[in-house]
Amino acid sequence: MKECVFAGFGGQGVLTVGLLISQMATYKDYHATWIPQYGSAMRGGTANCTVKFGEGYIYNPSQDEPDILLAMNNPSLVKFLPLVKPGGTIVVNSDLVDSEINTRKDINLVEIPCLTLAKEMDHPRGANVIMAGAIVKLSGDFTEREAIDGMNDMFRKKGKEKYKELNTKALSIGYNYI
Amino acid sequence: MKECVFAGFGGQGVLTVGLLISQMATYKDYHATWIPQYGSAMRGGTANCTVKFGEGYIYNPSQDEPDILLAMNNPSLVKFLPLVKPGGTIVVNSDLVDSEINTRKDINLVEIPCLTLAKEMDHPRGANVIMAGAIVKLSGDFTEREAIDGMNDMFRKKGKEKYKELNTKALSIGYNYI
Amino acid sequence: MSKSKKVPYLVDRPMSFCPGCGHGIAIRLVAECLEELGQADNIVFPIGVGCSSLLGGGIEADRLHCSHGRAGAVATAIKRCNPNNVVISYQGDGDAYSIGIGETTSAAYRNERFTTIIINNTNYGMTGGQMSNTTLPNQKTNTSVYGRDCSVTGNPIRFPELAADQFNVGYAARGSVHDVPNIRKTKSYIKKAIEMQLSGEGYSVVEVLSPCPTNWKMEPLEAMKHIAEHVTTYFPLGEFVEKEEK
Amino acid sequence: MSKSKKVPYLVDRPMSFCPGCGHGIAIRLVAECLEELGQADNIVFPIGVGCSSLLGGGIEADRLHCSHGRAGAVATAIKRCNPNNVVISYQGDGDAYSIGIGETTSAAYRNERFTTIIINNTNYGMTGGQMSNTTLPNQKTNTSVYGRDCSVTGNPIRFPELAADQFNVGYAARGSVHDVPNIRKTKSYIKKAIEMQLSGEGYSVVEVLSPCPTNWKMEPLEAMKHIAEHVTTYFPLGEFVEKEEK
Amino acid sequence: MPKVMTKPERCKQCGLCVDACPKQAISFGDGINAGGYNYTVIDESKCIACGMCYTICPDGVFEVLGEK
Amino acid sequence: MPKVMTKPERCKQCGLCVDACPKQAISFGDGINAGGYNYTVIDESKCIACGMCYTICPDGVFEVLGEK
Amino acid sequence: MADMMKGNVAIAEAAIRAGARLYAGYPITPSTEIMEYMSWRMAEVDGVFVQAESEIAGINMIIGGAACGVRAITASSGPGISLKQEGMTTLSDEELPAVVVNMVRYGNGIGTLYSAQCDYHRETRGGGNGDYRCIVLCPSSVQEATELMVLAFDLAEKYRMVSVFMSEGALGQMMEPCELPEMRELPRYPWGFDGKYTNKKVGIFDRNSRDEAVLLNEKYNAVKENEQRWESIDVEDADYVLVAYGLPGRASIGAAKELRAEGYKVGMIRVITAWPFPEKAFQEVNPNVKGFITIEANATGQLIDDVALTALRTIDKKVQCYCRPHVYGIPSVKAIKQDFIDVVNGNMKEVY
Amino acid sequence: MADMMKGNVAIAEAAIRAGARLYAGYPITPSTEIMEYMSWRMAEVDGVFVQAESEIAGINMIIGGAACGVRAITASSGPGISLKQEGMTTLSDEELPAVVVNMVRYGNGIGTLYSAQCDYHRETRGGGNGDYRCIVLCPSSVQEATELMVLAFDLAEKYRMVSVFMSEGALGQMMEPCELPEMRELPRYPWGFDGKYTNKKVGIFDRNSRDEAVLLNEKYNAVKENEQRWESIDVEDADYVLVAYGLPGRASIGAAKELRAEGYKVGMIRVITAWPFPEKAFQEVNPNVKGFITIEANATGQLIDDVALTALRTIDKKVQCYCRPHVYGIPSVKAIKQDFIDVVNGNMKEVY
Ligand SMILES: Cc1ncc(C[n+]2csc(CCOP(=O)(O)OP(=O)(O)O)c2C)c(N)n1
Ligand SMILES: Cc1ncc(C[n+]2csc(CCOP(=O)(O)OP(=O)(O)O)c2C)c(N)n1
Ligand code: SF4
Ligand code: SF4
Ligand code: SF4
Ligand code: SF4
Ligand code: SF4
Ligand code: SF4
Ligand SMILES: [Mg+2]
Ligand SMILES: [Mg+2]
Repeated sequence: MKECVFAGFGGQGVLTVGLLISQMATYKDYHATWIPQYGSAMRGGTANCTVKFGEGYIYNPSQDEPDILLAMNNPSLVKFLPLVKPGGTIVVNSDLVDSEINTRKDINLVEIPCLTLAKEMDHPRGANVIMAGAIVKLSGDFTEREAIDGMNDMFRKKGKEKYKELNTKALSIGYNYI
Repeated sequence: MKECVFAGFGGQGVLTVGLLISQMATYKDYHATWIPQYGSAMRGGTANCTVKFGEGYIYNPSQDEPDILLAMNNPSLVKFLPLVKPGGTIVVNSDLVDSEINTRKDINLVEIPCLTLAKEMDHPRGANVIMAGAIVKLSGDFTEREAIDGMNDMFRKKGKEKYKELNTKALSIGYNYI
Repeated sequence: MSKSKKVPYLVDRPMSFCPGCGHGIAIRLVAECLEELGQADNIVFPIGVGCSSLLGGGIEADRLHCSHGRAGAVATAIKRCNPNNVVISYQGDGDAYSIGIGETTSAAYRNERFTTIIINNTNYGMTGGQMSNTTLPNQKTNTSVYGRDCSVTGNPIRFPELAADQFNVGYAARGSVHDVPNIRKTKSYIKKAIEMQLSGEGYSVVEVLSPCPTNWKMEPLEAMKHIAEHVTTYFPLGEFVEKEEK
Repeated sequence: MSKSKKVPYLVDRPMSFCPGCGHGIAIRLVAECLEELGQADNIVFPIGVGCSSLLGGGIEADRLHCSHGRAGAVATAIKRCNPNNVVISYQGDGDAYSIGIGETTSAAYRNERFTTIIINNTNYGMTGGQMSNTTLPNQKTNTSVYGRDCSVTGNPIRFPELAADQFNVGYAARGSVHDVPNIRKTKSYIKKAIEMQLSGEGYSVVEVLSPCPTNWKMEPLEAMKHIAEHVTTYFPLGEFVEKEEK
Repeated sequence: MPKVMTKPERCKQCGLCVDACPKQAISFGDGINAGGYNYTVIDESKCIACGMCYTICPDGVFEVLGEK
Repeated sequence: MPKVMTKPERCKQCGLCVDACPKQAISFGDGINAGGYNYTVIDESKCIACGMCYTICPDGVFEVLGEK
Repeated sequence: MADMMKGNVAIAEAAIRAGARLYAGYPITPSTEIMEYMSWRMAEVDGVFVQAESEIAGINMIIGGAACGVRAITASSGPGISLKQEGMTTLSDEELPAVVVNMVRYGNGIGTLYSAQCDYHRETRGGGNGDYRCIVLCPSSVQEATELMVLAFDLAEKYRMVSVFMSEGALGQMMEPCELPEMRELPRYPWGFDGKYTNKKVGIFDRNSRDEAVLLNEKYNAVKENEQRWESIDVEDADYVLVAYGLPGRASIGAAKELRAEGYKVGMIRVITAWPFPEKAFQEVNPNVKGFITIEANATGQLIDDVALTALRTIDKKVQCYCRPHVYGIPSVKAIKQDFIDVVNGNMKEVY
Repeated sequence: MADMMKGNVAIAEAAIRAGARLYAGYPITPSTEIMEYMSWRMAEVDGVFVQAESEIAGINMIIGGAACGVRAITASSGPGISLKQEGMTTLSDEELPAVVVNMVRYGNGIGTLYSAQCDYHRETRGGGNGDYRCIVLCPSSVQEATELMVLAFDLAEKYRMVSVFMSEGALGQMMEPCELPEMRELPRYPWGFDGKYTNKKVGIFDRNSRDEAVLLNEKYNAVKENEQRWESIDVEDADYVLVAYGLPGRASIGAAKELRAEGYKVGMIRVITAWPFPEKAFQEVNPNVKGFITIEANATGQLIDDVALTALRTIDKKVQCYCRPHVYGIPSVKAIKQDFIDVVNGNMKEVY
């Protein structure tokens, strides 16, 4: 079972990244849970969610000890850094996050300039999908194909197919950035 | 311990008779409880209360098995007749109550034309006090003096002294009617 | 010779109100209107808590004893679920204007398509005569023993006026049952209110000034006179709004 | 050169409202008025549930987080127990006009001597943007996804008008914070309301039209423009009653 | 044929009908009903079947047998 | 002496002051505060200490140092 | 010689003498006389009386007054108390002391006017959201009612909790001789609002729930340790112990005494604080007791759970617990004796 | 392959498919999405949606709809459910079926938004006046939530009772793969109002309380007998049995399995019907069990009472009952295992 935490400012699409990963897992017939932090804390502008997936039943869907942390901004890194499992992976949005904040030696820090990458590919709202691609790769649980199919399946069901190509590309960029 | 039930139409002053007897008992340092039937049944026009008094503590203040029943109208006699303790006493307002209703042989039925008596003494609202006098005598627990003092003490405290003489007379009439 | 008059079967049974209580007249008027409009077998009554509760055994029709003050909400749902039934909430002034002021105004606000009849006897009758939001200035009740002091308790509320002025309701009126002409006029108001409901145009409310001889500590006739002489001076009779039917 | 302007200490700390939210302006106006009237250390705030709740850490003064909608009742008791304190209930439109409609109208009805400030942002902001009793016709919210249908949900309620017309209140007005002139005018209303309370003459209420950029899904400036162009057409600005001081 | 029929068991002796009858045709008789009330009786000779008693009675005592 | 003092840590980048300033004296700088917002900066040379920014700002960012 | 006094009047006057200076409420039978009395009496002591538009407004006025440091009280019954649940949990959460009188009437929903004990579970566990507890005081006579009213205010103040004064409707309606408590002249609670933010601990919004949970449990444990009240007779050697409260409790004492006199080894615990439940009373019970029997005036039996749970904590072995719910009213001494006989004869099945 | 679905959305859609045709309520986090979903979805199935002015109006609208024979549902949380207590006892009294969803959030009073289990006592015993009970269903996954929603309507209908759907706030917010139940096309309940007084048993006012009390107990006994639901593992030979419900129950199963794997003789009962409490689950427990341990997300421990009472009825000897309230949130599998170790090591005192 893998546990991932996705955290950032409200507008950075972290809840969607989480949902994407969970949907990919479901698409692969894994068990999966997605759970957001909710409530008036939203107003502070930060958002995060926890996704767990794997072959076995997920007994505790809530945040516990993440294997993977996505930190899209500094406050998120500060907040979740202590929770990450020893040996775990932290993916940071290096366009915004100051990696100096990281004080842990027992984790694997991956820096991805997702805003830059998104700008480059002319899909500025795709930064989160790029990160999803990276995480898919880092998790080792999905092939690129599986990830893309899972994602497109989800967007299609939500009636959001129009960005299909752009999103596919963004995911690949993230996947292959690793 | 004695248990008395006082019952009649709303306007017949039965709650006051009950209170009178209980206050006389208190005046004599007896334990005493007074408990009315309350609630929207009032609208039917009937009222009743239960008074218990005696030297010992009263464990159950509520209606149980009355030693004495005052029935100021027919419905009251019908309702409470079956409850009266074998050997108990029923005092009826014979101006209104049809004694034929009584089917019990094991009780002592006392008929008092209290409305007539009250009219005769020119104190039409004193019918209930007359009945109180009769019940005092029948109970055997108070002397005429004790009863009068207890009653007057109560009316005085309630600021209703103006009928003192009439009420004293009414009580005596009832007391001596027995 | 005038027309024959028979108590409609909806309410043709003994009522347990006090002698001379106006509730008995008011509910009969409602029944007469329903009968005349052919709706006597198409009626649901959400009934308030108060002496209205005594109607439990008084009317033979679909009826629900609502929690105190909540008939406005209950009626909302009944009418929305059963739009083809005539729905009439029958409530007292305490029920509708004190504890139920939220539900009563909200139903009027939403312009729910049912009818509310409010028996205004200027006090909480059922509980033995306490001040209500329609108690007259200086009126003595068990919670205004020296007479109602409006400077701290407010002036009597005039709900039909409020509904007519502030909300988009269909019909609002105030009648009285203190004498035969007023009883007849009140009946015409109730009828219009039900007709408004039948037309589907909107919320309708009729407040009925009604005597509570028991708690007013008056003889029934005296109570009727009291309405004519005093109660109506605070609570003007008449119609306050009548929407055009489309 | 104009007068110096400094945020009153009562509210001189970070607020946790969303960017461009009108709550921050409104509460500052209240604090300014209190300061100018010499009442900044003589104030108790019963605060409603809603984005008003975010004031918990925002103001340094006696303040009580009331249950949703009940600030009108809480304020009644506070003012009666502490008649020499200025008591201001600070509530949202949902709090004051939906769940709290009973308490709000009852306080106005009794003419309680406190002041109510109601932030009307035409929706339930705190819970993420549902329809409220002030949602504009056709406005889309999370519970009116196709736009508000007034034929079944009612027309936006106008409470200051209702209080002014139906009850014997001291002062009722509606302001807006959508631009500087209106902010200044709104401040003058709030000041008059507090003065009314100080005079002991009666209940005072100021409704403040306020943007909720987050749930309106608008940029802050756009939200301000929306108030000017649309919200004020349903909610006229101005004073509706101002009792003569004795 | 009587002009007015009554259900005396319902009468609560409030007196409203006695007052309302334009012909003074209603009075309290000697009878007492189960509720303990002196119920009303009608003097048919005076009655004009106007229906006032029906209209004012809160307890549904009257039925007026006028035109259908 | 500056005419306006600011508390940049409170700014939420709503832009209301930028719009309200009659002299276009306010703009967003490059700095980012702890909340993640680009906060406002004032061009003192343009500012006339009119106080509009103080009045419109929902977050108490401004203090205008006009006449006392 | 004390005068006959109506329960509700004695309760109201005792509250005044205990220092109550705010009454806000809405009438409901059989509690209304308390409000009616307060409507004129409060002014005489310079207190505040508000006839609220509803029970909800009433309890929220109590919140407002209590936050100002005023001793505040409201009374109701049946559905009226149900409407106060949100306010009662809010009082508890804000640690505002207050007294809520429930003159219990029988029935679910709109209910009836009969005197009963059907709200035991709710009052002892809280019908509002969350984990709060209220002190629950149950008088069995008019005299005791006046004394418990003073205690209700004192405990509410000491622990900054709500005291629920839970009595059967009949106690409010009945009259008994009664000596009223002394009139106290008390200042307001020192920590109330004064408009100057002198006291920073009332009405604060942001709090740490985990820390508070610890404090909450500590407070409740202190109340459990210190504030149990009961009356018991003959429990040390009893084969069976009757357990009851209020007027049925009073009748049960009578029954227990008569049964003793008839040779049965019967004891009786009359619960005075339904919360904290008088565990200490059970510690005195014969360790070889054969059974506990609750006498209740409700439909389903409610006290029985606390009795079974408390027996579990205090008696080393499993003890049978029986329950005889009498629905409403006050069971007669005779009826209670019969309940006991039914148990002894095996005609009543144990609940636990 | 099922899609990820948000708990509240799944709950709302399941209710529609189970036949719900009236929703009336007032928003409150973390239940609001149910209402938002219903606001547009109800119209699609020709049902009625009313945004009520308050929770009180909401529950009273449910009463009105249910009286018309319509399957009715409302949802709320925290103080919002407190406000519904009068309505819920009224529904119970009138024997009107309805479903009330409580997406439980932590705290007394206004409370917090944290997911919790602090309303257990209230939901299982009723926070309104009187002796009523509601069926209380507690899901532990989004999938189970949809299934229990159908059951909630079916049981409400079968017994003419209120079904309380009690879930932690987190379950409403989380997403999981979920297969929705089939859409059912059900007629209205046959006994509702039709304006013709066809059915004389709805809404009658005057009733005999003593007779009703007997019927009430009979009905509740039937529910207790027939409707217990639970999931349990490894209880037959367990030295210790964990007891929990909802999401903490789900986590406790994980903990029990891991402990078993580590060699501890641990069993687990996950309560699905908090009322009727699954006594039958306890009948299967090892008669020599050493202790029960409840895992709860509240401040004071609430489930523990029912566990102790049920152990008393089902296990022949006194068994220790332990309780570890985790205040709010979902305790992690690790934390629960630690709770168990604390018990075994004597570091946790028993409650009973
Ligand atoms: C929730 C609740 N609160 C209080 C009561 C008690 N109560 C019953 S009727 C009533 C007042 C009724 O007054 P009104 O509505 O004016 O009706 P009336 O009896 O005067 O016709 C009250 C307060 C109740 N039954 N339920
Ligand atoms: C009894 C209760 N019901 C519902 C809620 C949930 N709730 C919190 S704030 C709110 C609406 C607030 O809207 P409004 O009063 O307009 O304030 P705003 O946030 O828009 O400023 C609701 C429904 C609650 N906290 N308590
Ligand atoms: S108390 Fe008043 S309103 Fe109620 S039945 Fe009697 S007279 Fe009528
Ligand atoms: S949600 Fe709306 S009202 Fe609430 S803080 Fe944000 S902008 Fe302001
Ligand atoms: S019908 Fe007219 S005349 Fe005849 S008794 Fe009745 S009121 Fe009198
Ligand atoms: S009006 Fe009716 S109840 Fe009253 S006296 Fe006449 S017949 Fe009797
Ligand atoms: S004081 Fe006036 S000119 Fe200066 S920055 Fe502010 S708004 Fe602009
Ligand atoms: S108005 Fe205030 S918060 Fe908004 S941008 Fe300007 S300084 Fe920042
Ligand atoms: Mg009334
Ligand atoms: Mg709002």
